[in-house]
Amino acid sequence: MPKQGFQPFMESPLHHFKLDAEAQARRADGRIWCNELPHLGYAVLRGDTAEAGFAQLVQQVTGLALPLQAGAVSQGPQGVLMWTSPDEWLLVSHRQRLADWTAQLDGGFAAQQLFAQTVDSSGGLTLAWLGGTEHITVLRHLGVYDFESIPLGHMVSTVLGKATVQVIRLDGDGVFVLFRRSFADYVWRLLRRAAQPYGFAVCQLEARGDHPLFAQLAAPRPSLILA
Amino acid sequence: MLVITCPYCQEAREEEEFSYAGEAYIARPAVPEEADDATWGDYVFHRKNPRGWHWEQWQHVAGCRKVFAVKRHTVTYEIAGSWTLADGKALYLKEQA
Amino acid sequence: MANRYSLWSLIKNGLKHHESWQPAWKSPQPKKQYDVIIVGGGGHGLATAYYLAKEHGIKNVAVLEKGYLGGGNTARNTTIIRSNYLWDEAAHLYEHGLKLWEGLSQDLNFNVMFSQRGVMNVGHTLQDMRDIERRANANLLNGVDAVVMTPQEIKDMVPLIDISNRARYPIMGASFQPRGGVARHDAVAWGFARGASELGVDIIEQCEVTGLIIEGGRIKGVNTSRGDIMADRVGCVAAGNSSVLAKMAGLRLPLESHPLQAFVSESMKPCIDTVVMSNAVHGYVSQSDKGELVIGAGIDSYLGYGQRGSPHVIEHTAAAIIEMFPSFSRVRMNRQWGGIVDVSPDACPIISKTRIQGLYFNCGWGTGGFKATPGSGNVFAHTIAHDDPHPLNRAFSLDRFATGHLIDEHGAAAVAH
Amino acid sequence: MSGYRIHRPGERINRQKPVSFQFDNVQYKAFSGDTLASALLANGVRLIGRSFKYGRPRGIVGFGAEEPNALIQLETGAHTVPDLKATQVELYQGLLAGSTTGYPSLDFDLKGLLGKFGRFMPPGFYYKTFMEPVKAWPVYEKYIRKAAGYGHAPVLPDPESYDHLHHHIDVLVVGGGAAGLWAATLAGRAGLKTLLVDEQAEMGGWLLTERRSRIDGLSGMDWVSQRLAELASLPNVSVLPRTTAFALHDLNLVQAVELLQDHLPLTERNAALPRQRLHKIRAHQVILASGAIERPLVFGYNDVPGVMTAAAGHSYLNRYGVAVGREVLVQTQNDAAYEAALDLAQCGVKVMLADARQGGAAAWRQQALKSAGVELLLGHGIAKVLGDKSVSGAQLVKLDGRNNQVVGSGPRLSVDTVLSSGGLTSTVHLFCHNGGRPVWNQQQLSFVCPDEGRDNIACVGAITGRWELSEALGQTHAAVAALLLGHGRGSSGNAPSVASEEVAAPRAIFRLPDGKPEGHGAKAFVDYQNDVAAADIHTAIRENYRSIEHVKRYTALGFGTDQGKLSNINGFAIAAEALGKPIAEVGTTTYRPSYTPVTFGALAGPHVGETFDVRRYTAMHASHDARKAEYEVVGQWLRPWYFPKPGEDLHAAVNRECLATRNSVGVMDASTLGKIDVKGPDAREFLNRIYSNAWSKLDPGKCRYGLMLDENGMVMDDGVTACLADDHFHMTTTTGGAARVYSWLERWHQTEWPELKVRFTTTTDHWATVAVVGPDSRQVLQKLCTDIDFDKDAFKFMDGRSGTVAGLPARVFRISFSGELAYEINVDANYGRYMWEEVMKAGAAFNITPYGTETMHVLRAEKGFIIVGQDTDGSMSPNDLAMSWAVGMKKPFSFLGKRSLLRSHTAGDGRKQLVGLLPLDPKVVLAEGAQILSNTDDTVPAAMQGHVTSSYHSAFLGRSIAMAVLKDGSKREGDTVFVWAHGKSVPAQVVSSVFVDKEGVRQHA
Repeated sequence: MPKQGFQPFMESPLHHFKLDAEAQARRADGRIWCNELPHLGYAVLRGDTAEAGFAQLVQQVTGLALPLQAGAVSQGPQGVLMWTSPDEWLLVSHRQRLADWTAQLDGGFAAQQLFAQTVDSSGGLTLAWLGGTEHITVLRHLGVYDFESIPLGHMVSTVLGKATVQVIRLDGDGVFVLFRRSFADYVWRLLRRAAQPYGFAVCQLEARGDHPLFAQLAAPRPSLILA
Repeated sequence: MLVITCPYCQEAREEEEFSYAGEAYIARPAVPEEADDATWGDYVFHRKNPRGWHWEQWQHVAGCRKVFAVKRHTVTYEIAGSWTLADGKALYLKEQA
Repeated sequence: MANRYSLWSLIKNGLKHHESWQPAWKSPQPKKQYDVIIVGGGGHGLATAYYLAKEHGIKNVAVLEKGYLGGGNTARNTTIIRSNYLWDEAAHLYEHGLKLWEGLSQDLNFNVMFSQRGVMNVGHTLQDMRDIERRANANLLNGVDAVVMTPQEIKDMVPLIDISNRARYPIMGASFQPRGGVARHDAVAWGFARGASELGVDIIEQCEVTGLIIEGGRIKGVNTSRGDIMADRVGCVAAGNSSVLAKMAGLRLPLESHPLQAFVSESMKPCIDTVVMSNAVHGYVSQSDKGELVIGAGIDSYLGYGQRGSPHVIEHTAAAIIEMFPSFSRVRMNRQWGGIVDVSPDACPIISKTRIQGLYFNCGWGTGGFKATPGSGNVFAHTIAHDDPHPLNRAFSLDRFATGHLIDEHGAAAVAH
Repeated sequence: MSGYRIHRPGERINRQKPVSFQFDNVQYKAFSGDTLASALLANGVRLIGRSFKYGRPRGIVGFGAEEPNALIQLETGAHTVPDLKATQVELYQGLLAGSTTGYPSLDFDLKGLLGKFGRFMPPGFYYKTFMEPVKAWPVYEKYIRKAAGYGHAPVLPDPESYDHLHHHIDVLVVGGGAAGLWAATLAGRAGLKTLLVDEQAEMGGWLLTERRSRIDGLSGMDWVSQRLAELASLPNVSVLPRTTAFALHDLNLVQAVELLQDHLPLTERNAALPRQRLHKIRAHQVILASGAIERPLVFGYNDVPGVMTAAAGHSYLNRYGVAVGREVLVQTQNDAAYEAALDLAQCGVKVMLADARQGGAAAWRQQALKSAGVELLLGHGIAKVLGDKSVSGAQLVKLDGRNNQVVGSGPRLSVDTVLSSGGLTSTVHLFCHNGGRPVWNQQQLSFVCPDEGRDNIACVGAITGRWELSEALGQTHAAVAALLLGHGRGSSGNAPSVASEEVAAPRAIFRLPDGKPEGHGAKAFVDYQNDVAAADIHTAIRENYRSIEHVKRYTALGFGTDQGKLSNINGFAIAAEALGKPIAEVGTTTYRPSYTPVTFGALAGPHVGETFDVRRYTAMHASHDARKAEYEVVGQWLRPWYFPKPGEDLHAAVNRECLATRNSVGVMDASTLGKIDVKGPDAREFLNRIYSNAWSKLDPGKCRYGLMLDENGMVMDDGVTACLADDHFHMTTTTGGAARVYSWLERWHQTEWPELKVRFTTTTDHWATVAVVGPDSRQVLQKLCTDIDFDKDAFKFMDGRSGTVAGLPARVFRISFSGELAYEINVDANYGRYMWEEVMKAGAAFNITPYGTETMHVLRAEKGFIIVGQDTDGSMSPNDLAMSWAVGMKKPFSFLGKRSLLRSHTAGDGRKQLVGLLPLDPKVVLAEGAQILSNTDDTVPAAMQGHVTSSYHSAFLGRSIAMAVLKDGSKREGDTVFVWAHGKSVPAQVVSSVFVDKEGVRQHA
């Protein structure tokens, strides 16, 4: 429990752009709509799929099947689990839930003596949602990857300008762009610049009941912040 | 400009996602202390640098971060294939023999 | 010199409709036997032959070129000449070259248009400035001219440069070598070819070396596309192709051959009167006498003998130039090209005997070869003539990669070019 | 007044939209749809520039990318652009343009006077003179430079923007002429993702000019409209006009630049849109339909304003409604030029046609000309053109039928315009950019692309030497059908039907003879832009510049901004004649990108200004801004350098920050240090191999400083690594080295020791790190944290603890880069700013003082701690740094770089080693980068002993201190050396590099 008097506050990597101040309800115009999903929980999951029990434990704890195909994303109302490398995955969920999951996972790995671990990256990563009819074109302005070809339920790790990003496509509506905290300022400026010809607007993002990522937006309660 | 297939991401990607990691399968002397200065210097500095087919390493820095082997022609830039380091080594050794 | 160039020769020949000009160099059939064979008809090879004949009296020399003279990096560089290197050995070697440049047009009676407009290395960080101070002081104590400039002094000399804090990497200062500059690259090869030919050297174009003839650990000659040619001493000056030649002798070299790209703008009225280089933002620029901005890009990371690199490297360089010169954004690239540079681990050349008696290598100049052309040929000629390195290139032998006595110019801010 | 408007059916200008523009400060009127060139011609302006070498008057020769002469300066101020070709500038209301040559004026040019001595300026004359006196060269050069060059570089920052767009498609078609349109139609119908680009504002290519042919019963332009309508209806096809494919790279990566707004008046440009866009296109299949360009013939004074290509004269007439002259001589060696003559004659222009062929063109063409009243002179060629600043006539000669010789004099014609056609030259540039070679076609007299193209590159239409529309479309249909089959698609429809016509073969003549030996008669120009005349090529070869590359480089043939589009083949042919070789053997020079010039801005795209490079900020940045920090760029990071109070300069601020830290407590943002999570059963073994020191015995809860060497034995990075659990470590690296080290670990693990069970995960961004430093730091921590025991024996120096700080889970390490009692608090970076502020609150009572990198540097220097990259330069071994204590030579595994430390030179004497220096005058702060001499003798070359790597005024010691590397430094304590910078040398004493608290009492407090 927090010591009396402390009132910790969080600042997301894009905090300094004060996006909420300019956020507006999304409209179906030609513009690019974008905003950050702040304060989600992220954990890098490392493990060996050849080790019996690893995949099962992950499924059992998170309810998400361990994706084994390159770029595959498994999703559920409680979050997503993405393949990032043959022995590496990224878990994204609500901060509190993620903290619970990682505690259980690391406990389980230790108990079963698996060569596996989780690494909390909640402070180091953030997600932006990018939508609008031309949102793929915006990515095409900035990156060499064939973004039009990303299948639903997949993510690709590539470069936008000089930053490494992961682009996650869950539906046809838009994409989620994942990037590191210290690159956030650069990536945001890059996206804003590329979107200029179409018009760029910050949209309100609210927690959506069962969406694998929007659902995780529910503001962490103060007691949860401390986890 | 190069298009390289990452054997782990199982997809052809643009060069900008990778970083070149030098000649592949350079054997580090098992007991460096037993190698004389010349042998050690050869290992550290000397390279095949062929005008033709070259076994080299690339790291998918913007992707899975894995290092893998690529057989590439240094004049035409044609790529014969890319393999995990382990798979490539077998082929490489067969070629050398 | 029979066919001496001067204003009078121009007038004389002009009156004769330029019908009585003599060939700048002769193109004889290769002889069976020479005292020395130089493999590689680029600037360095031709300079080596010239100095062998001129300073060591060895005139029975053949220069073998697989293509046309000066068709390699001599034709593909950005013509920058300077000697402000960090380490004593490098500074002395390049300064020797610079001194030769200063009298070269007269020595060769061929105007290589060596223009001592100065070379400026700008610094963008506190560490850049420490490195600049270190190098400038080392230069001065080595007899190499060097000045450290403030941003305002830079602006006064190069009005189009941006010294404001708008820049992503604001300019904090620069080192400047007034005696540095640029030259007409092709002319250097032609001038040395003409000079060497005049002294009796055989210059053989379209003659590719396909093998080295070695008996009992001694070089005997070379196999070529125009037959075998014998000689007890063979000097290889093949830049990007050095490793290929070394392989013919069963040698390995500490070299990697990479593409190095460059490009020029359209021809404009004079707008930069010196050479500006920045290692931090990876771009360097000067303006040719013809009015083109001559811009060097970075080395492509991968091995490549294709004389072409990846376009994103050129794009990055264009961005770097705009970063320093925002107004050049509207200037247009007219032509781009690539060369093959042979890069050594310590960014310093190899001018060395080998374990094969009579076989010598001069390579590993990386991006720094053009500026060294006369100096390189001069000391290499000495090395071949005496079968013993010139004091200035003793430190640049192959054995440094075994002893660890590297001359690591990477330590200097001016590692590149 | 020569040129004038003529109404032409189907002209591409809009007479309803008159526009006015300025050239050289004179107002003119023209129409929307004009190019600057057509507008100038319509206004009778002929003199556009002065030539490069001789200052000869020059006018417009071509009508597109091939134009060598009409290089103009567009607009002024921030929007100015140098060297645009007037033939490619789309006219807009209020356009401002000016000539780029001519001094003092275009009309009266001094270089023009000099040019009268042109006969004394052979190719390479620069190389042959200006050598004496030596000192004079800079003066000569000053004027040579002034005389050269066309437009002026802009001096103001570019107000417009640029971007990039990446394409991954099935088929790219380059060229929107008949062949390209048909190729795109077939690919589009087959459902392939297809992109069609053309450099012009309008698709149609030669059909925009040529009006007689009927395709599938339609007029050329109606057929074009039909094609465009169909392409627009196909969702899988995009069509980009004003888009020039300028480079083709390996694996069909094509760069193309689209001019989005250059055709708009400055006031009408949309600031939200880029001026130009660089398209980077990956196409499985490239179809080159880039057509061909008509080259002129080479004859005496063929550069007088008023001499143009026949295709240009034809295009100005039909596309822009401009007759280029009133009395026109057309000189040709092929049939095509008859078309131009016919159209001009039908517009009432007095036309004469001289044909180098005895037989002339196909009978039906000759008949058509005669009935249009055109006088035909068969077997004639122009010996020289008359006139100075404008054509006034031409002297013809009779030509021999077989070898190119003069057999008699011809008429002297009085004309105001000369159009010449030397046949067509295929536009093979892109095909050759990455190694393709064109082949010589002796029937069509051009280097052409082979019909079979090459891997995934198809060549269709005139680029293959098919000049006749019927043949071009037939070959296009066949080639594309074959290609579609290769993609498993059938092609629908038949080749468009075009009536084929009888054509007489062109004559293989390039340089029209004038009856005199080359060089004796009137200058006959091959390359207008570089003033290369036919005689110059002969001279170059006479001087043994025999390789075509030598000819090019010695004479500058084809080196201009037109890239030799008009001159190359004529040049090769003349060289071939001089060498007595067939043209095919002479070959071509290398074709290099770009096909036409491209702005640097388009190449750079969005990667300029604030997005030129990544700028990385820590989570606490807002707090530093609030405290008015000055920043230092470290790698991509922006780090606080110092925190000046009002009125303080760097030194005042740093002195204050240092004293506060040593005497009470300071605080620093250490978030930028690289952090890597290292975990696995073999983690220790891995650290043993990658670090020079030993890790086997480091207990959980303990930290250790580690040195990383490269295989060459030199220090590449350092940092403190904490043991969290037996198999789990928290590694830190330098700020600048983080990415390199992370990659370094992965590469060694994956390539050399894959059997080791260990994994690395970067946590640099996850942890925000606050360093609390100074004697009072313990009390500050105690105010923030209750669940960690900070007792000096419970939580020792180099211990690490996990606990709750300011209510947050945190990793706290008691490590010190200052020699003081110090703690580093690591928390989830989302709380970084919060933690910083909490520390500031808790420290208020102790006057806690934020400090930046400069104070950090001073504090560590007082302790003799190195900074990799400042005190090392890639040539320093651990022993050189007097850090052999950090080298575990006894470790079982031969760690990276160990063997190199044993090499004769690396292990030998005379190496430079780290020492401390105390200037004898304590007020003097040595210059960083100053060199060290053993005595005051600085005669060059001086024997340098080393250099100063770090130097500061130490407020704590009240004197200056420095660190340096010095030859055999370890043995020279007590020596006096002389520190030399810019001619001044300062005596200093060699001392240990630890200046403060040698016993380390403070950090153990």
